[in-house]
Amino acid sequence: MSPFLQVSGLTRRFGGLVAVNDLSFSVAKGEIVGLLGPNGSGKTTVLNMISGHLPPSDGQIALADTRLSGLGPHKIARQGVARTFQLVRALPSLSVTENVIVALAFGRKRLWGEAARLEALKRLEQVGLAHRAGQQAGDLTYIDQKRMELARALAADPQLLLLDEWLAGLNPTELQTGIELIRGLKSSGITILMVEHVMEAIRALCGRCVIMNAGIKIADAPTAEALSDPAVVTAYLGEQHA
Amino acid sequence: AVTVATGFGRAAWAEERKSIRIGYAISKTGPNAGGAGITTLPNYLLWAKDVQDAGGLELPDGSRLPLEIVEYDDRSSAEEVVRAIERLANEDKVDFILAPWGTGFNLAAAPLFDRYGYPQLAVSAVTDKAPDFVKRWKKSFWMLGGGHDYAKALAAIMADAGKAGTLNGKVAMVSVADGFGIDLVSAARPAFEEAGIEVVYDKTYPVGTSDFTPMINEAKASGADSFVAFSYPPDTFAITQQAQVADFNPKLLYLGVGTGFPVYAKNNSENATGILSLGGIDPANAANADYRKRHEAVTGIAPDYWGSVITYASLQMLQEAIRRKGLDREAVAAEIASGSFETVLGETKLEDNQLRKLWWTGQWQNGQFVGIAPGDRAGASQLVLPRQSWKKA
Amino acid sequence: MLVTAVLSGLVLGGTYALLAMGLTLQYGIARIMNLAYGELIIVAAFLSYALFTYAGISPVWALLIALPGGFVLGYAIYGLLMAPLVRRARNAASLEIDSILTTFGLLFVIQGLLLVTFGANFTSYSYLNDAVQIFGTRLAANRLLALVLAVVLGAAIYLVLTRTLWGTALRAVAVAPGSAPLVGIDVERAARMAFALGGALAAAGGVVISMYQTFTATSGVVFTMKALIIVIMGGVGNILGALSAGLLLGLAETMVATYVDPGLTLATTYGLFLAVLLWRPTGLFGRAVR
Amino acid sequence: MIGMLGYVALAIGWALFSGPTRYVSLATVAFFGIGAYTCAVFSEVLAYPLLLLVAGLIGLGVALVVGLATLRLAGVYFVIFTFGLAELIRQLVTWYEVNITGTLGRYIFLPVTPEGIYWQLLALTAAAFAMSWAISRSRLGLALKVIGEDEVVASHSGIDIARVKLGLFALSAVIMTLVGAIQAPRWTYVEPSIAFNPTVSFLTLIMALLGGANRLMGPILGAVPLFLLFEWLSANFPNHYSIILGLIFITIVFVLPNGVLDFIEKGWARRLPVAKPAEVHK
Amino acid sequence: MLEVKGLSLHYGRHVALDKVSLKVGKAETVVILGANGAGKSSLLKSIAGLVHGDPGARISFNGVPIQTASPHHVLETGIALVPEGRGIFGDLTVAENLALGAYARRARDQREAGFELVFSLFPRLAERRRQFVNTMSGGEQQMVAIGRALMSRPELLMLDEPSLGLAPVVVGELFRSLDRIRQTGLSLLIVEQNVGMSLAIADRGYLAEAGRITGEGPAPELLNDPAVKRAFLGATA
Ligand SMILES: Nc1ncnc2c1ncn2[C@@H]1O[C@H](COP(=O)(O)OP(=O)(O)OP(=O)(O)O)[C@@H](O)[C@H]1O
Ligand SMILES: Nc1ncnc2c1ncn2[C@@H]1O[C@H](COP(=O)(O)OP(=O)(O)OP(=O)(O)O)[C@@H](O)[C@H]1O
Ligand SMILES: [Mg+2]
Ligand SMILES: [Mg+2]
Repeated sequence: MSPFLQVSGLTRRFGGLVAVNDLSFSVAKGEIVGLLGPNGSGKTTVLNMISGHLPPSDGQIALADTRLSGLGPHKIARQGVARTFQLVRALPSLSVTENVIVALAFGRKRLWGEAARLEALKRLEQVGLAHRAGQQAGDLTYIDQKRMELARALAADPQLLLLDEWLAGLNPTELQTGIELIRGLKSSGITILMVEHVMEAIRALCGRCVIMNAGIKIADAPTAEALSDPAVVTAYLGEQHA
Repeated sequence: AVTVATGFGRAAWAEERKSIRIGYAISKTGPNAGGAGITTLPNYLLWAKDVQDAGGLELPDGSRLPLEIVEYDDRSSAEEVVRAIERLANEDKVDFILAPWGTGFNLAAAPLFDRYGYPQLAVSAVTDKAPDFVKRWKKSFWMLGGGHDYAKALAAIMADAGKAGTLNGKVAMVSVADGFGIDLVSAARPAFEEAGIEVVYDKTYPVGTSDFTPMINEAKASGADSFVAFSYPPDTFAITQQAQVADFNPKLLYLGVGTGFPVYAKNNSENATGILSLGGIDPANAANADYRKRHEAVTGIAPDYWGSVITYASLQMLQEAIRRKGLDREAVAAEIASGSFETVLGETKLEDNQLRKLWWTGQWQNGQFVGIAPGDRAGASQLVLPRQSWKKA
Repeated sequence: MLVTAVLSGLVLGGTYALLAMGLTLQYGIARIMNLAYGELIIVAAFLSYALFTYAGISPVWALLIALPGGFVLGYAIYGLLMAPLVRRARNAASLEIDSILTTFGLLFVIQGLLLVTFGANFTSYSYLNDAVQIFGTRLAANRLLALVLAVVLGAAIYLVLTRTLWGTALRAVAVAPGSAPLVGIDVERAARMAFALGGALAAAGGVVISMYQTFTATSGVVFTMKALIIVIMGGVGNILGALSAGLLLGLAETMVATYVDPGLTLATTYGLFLAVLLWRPTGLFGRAVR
Repeated sequence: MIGMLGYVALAIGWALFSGPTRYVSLATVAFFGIGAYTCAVFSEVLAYPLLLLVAGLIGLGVALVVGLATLRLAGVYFVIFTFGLAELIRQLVTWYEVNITGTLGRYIFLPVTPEGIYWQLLALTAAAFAMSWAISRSRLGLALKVIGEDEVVASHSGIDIARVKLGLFALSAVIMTLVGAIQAPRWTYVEPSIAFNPTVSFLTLIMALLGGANRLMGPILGAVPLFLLFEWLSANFPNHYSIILGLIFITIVFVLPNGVLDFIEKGWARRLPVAKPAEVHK
Repeated sequence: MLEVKGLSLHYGRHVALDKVSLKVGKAETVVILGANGAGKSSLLKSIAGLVHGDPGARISFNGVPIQTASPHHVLETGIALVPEGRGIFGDLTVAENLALGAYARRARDQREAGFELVFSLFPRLAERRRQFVNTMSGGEQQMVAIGRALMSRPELLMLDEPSLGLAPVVVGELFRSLDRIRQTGLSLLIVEQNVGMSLAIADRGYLAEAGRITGEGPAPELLNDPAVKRAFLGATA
């Protein structure tokens, strides 16, 4: 498989702190890869650099044959990269539908008007939020906002989807629904890089995991193998999960 | 009340009238309020009271009509001045409009006075372009001279003192970066050069400057024994104080607007003595002295020594012209332009719509700010140089 | 010359800092953008002027009246006008707009009252206008007093904010007002205290500057804007930031006036301010509240 | 009337950028003043229509430079920055006039009648209003709203924040500049303290805020009544103008039960065309 | 010790809590389970006094009515809350955050003892006393939040989804700490999605659904209840 997303030598410093240190990994097209690691190991920072929210201090990111590093977030978005945020970023005073239309209007499809509205409703339905379409986004519960954020990301018609702890805070039943939803995306051909602490979801969804600790990659292997790596167990999983 | 007689035509209306409406827009708030509140507004109030006490404005037929005052606050904004004057003319339909405060505002108002046919007695406006303006706006009158007049008078004083050996012929000069300061300093430069005075320090500072220490220190080190500041009131006060702290004792000290304010004498008491500025009075003029007393009694504050008395005199001229010509604004304007009037300044007559008989330079002497230049004018006091050093309070 | 310029710059900066410190407390901790701040300064200036000219009370004594007076006034303004707005505000943005409009109104009210009471005239008197010799430079005692007061009050407030539990609580309210109740801080009381403290500082500033600066009933806005610039430049809510930004501005103005052109002092102020913001978009001392 | 129209145009121009993006700008008078000054500087050498064009271009140029510089600032830092900017421009103009040209005030003797000014302003206001209407219905309008809510989301949705912000800032600046240029002949005499009077910025801001900067009609609904209120107060209570005005402000804030912002946003939400709940079918 | 009776809460027209009643006994650990939006956070916030429910409810702690008390009064009676999202002071240091935990009058003179307790539970915080909290990782921040709550010397500690977003190793550590805390004699009221781990340290549990309490029982029983299993433990657990 030729790599679809290629990250090489990626580094990010905050003052003296090296949050991500010389990180390299790749994701093939259509793959779901988990990005794991203890709190503060730099996972969100990696997503931030891929999506263009933060410029890398060093290293390269490429999607298919396009170099992403150095581009602004709006350019990267137009290359087909969409994401959700660890702390949901809704547009609270816009309606739920409008939240989704934003991605349609400025994403790769450039839909506007009635066409955009219909497409937005479709996306909302996909995440199970159609019944809230007319509400103000700020009135939704946290979890519904997360759903809406996913609908927004999907509306951008992404090739690569970055999920930052999208499944966190769901109770076990909801978690199952969430897992099914993501699995459905995979079958539609979207490549996914997901950060998650919920092992159950990782095991269910990810074929492969990249595991970081203190900004450095400590494992990159098929999920079962990576999660039984002793280094990963001590740094991340703890004994009872091993 | 004014519209009672609609349908009777103008003549009928004029017969019915119960009062004479006088309107003005003045800066009661905003940055200009300080200046307007000293030079202009109290005089408008004083004059209105004087007229009312006398039973109203006298008309040619000997009858008297009380004043009805329409007052607007221009909030120190040119746009407001313009608007207020339009309203005075169009809506309030006043008989006469008194001038606003400040050079810029008088200019902003001039085209409107002209268009609506009102005479404009601009007092607190110093401009060298007055001769041009009177051509453009025939009913405009400019009563406070131009920067050149003041600068030339000062240059002459300094040149004389230089010849007499009292001064060393060098001057340090600062000016405020506003209409007034720039007008004066750009008139002063050629005037000084012509008079053979060397300008060794010449800087302009922005309006609102509160710390003059750097400028005073530079001036002190410059070797000049004359210091001239074309300043605004807050600056004038600050320079006076800071010069004392810096122990800066130029032989000739000339300061700008505010030197003639009553509060200046109060704050600086003896230390004011010898300081020069624009304006002044003839201490022997009884009419003026009487005016000053009444001003203080009625308005609660003393008048300044420069524009105040002229403002009042301009109102007296208007009053007298109305007495002679009635409410016809054309005729009143013509009368002001050509007539001769007895005012608190004494006999007053305009030349080419301008008041030229002014005190260009004055000096604090014995607790009064007296006119010293032009020295050949009747009532001029004798210049005293060098001024005394600062005394500790 | 250099020593003179530096010293006079610091002294000028002291005035600026003194004027700005109260605002940084009010805006940084109580989260009220107080556009009537300059009016509090002017009220104190008039108070001091009136006491001095009519009752012969020295401004130094007036300071002892003005400090608690400003505190009480701030306390009352917060309690009457601000607290209801804070209580009903749904988010920071709506509080900001409400408080801007209200204090804008307050500005007009105070200004109007001053105009009616004192008229629009330039007011000035002079007190302590004596030279003090330091390193061969003559400095005005009244201005020096402003510097000393700024440094002393600034340091005192800094120490209170950083070294006492109460001060830490005030900072906690500044950084996360929503979380403060969790540890038992009465946010409204803390904010009222900070606002009142800001009022006291404004009053102190007003008394001191009245000794050497001419003021009018309407000149408060000038002080508000200058103070705002210093507060923003130093970093909102940061006392040491306000102190350093004030001193920096004073120094810069004096240096430019001495060595370049006095005509550019204000341009320098604004230029420096803009440059600092472009370099550090949250002010010299960033966001951290110290 | 001219004054009122001027403020309506300024408020519309202001709200065009500051309304949706919530970047509260106090630079209004900087552009207004630039317009007025350009008019004064070139009034003798340029034909009148050309004069307006030049003014607009200068305003545009300054806006682009300023816009680029301020992209990083947010919140109150932006507010005070723009205020500082207006003052800086005023100081620089003053310094230039004093030291380079040696005069401060400038005279404008243009044969423009108040009626002429009135019609021009009316045309400008109408144009500005039409523009803000068109923008509010377009993709650009949505982009601005998103930027106002959350710039991170905006950029991650493919919105080129810098370009949108800059473009709108420039557009709103050009409108303000033209207002200044059109109005200047009314004063005859222009000096920095007249042209760059910060009150203009404050009044524009207050008018737009009270009317609702987010609504199409907001600036008009704010500017007209407030302007009339100012007029009425200064005509009837010249001595207590400030006090009454202040009390009115305070009252307005207190009478609106959920605050001014809520009042504005509610009105705005009501106008929202997209996706009313009833339209949604499962 | 804590007794809630008939507590209802509205946000506008939305009913977040509908006549909720529950009890927490002395030294008891109680878990509330429920779907998202069930009103769990709202319940904890009402108890803490951060929001006030509709009139008619009764909340009492050790017999003191607190349904209308302000947050700092509630804290003084001995209830501390670690909220969703932690609610710590990001721009302050660890030490300052903890010191503020003892701001309550009941805890002021026991500050030193509080520090000792917290540092013995979370030795890592002792090493990081001077670090700004917003530069710490999620797990460390959670420790600060819990530590700060403990500093107020509460008798009842309420935690809202403390394990959210924490790495598995930290979650394990967290529950071990909670277990230790509970052994010091504190009562705990925990809202958790991590049903297995929370029930493992709990004495009792409540089930919440759409603003109501729909079930209650001893923890081991709930852990084995098939309905609970289906609803809250998920098929694969
Ligand atoms: N903008 C920033 N400024 C300074 N430090 C930062 C910034 N963003 C992240 N960091 C630091 O970088 C490190 C990595 O943070 P990151 O958010 O990537 O962690 P993470 O792996 O996503 O952790 P978690 O699982 O808790 O979300 C942390 O120590 C964090 O404090
Ligand atoms: N401030 C608020 N304004 C309006 N509605 C609110 C507010 N806070 C909560 N709600 C609503 O009240 C309901 C209960 O919310 P709450 O946060 O208590 O639920 P929860 O059980 O804690 O859910 P979660 O597991 O998502 O944290 C939700 O429907 C939520 O949308
Ligand atoms: Mg993260
Ligand atoms: Mg919750």
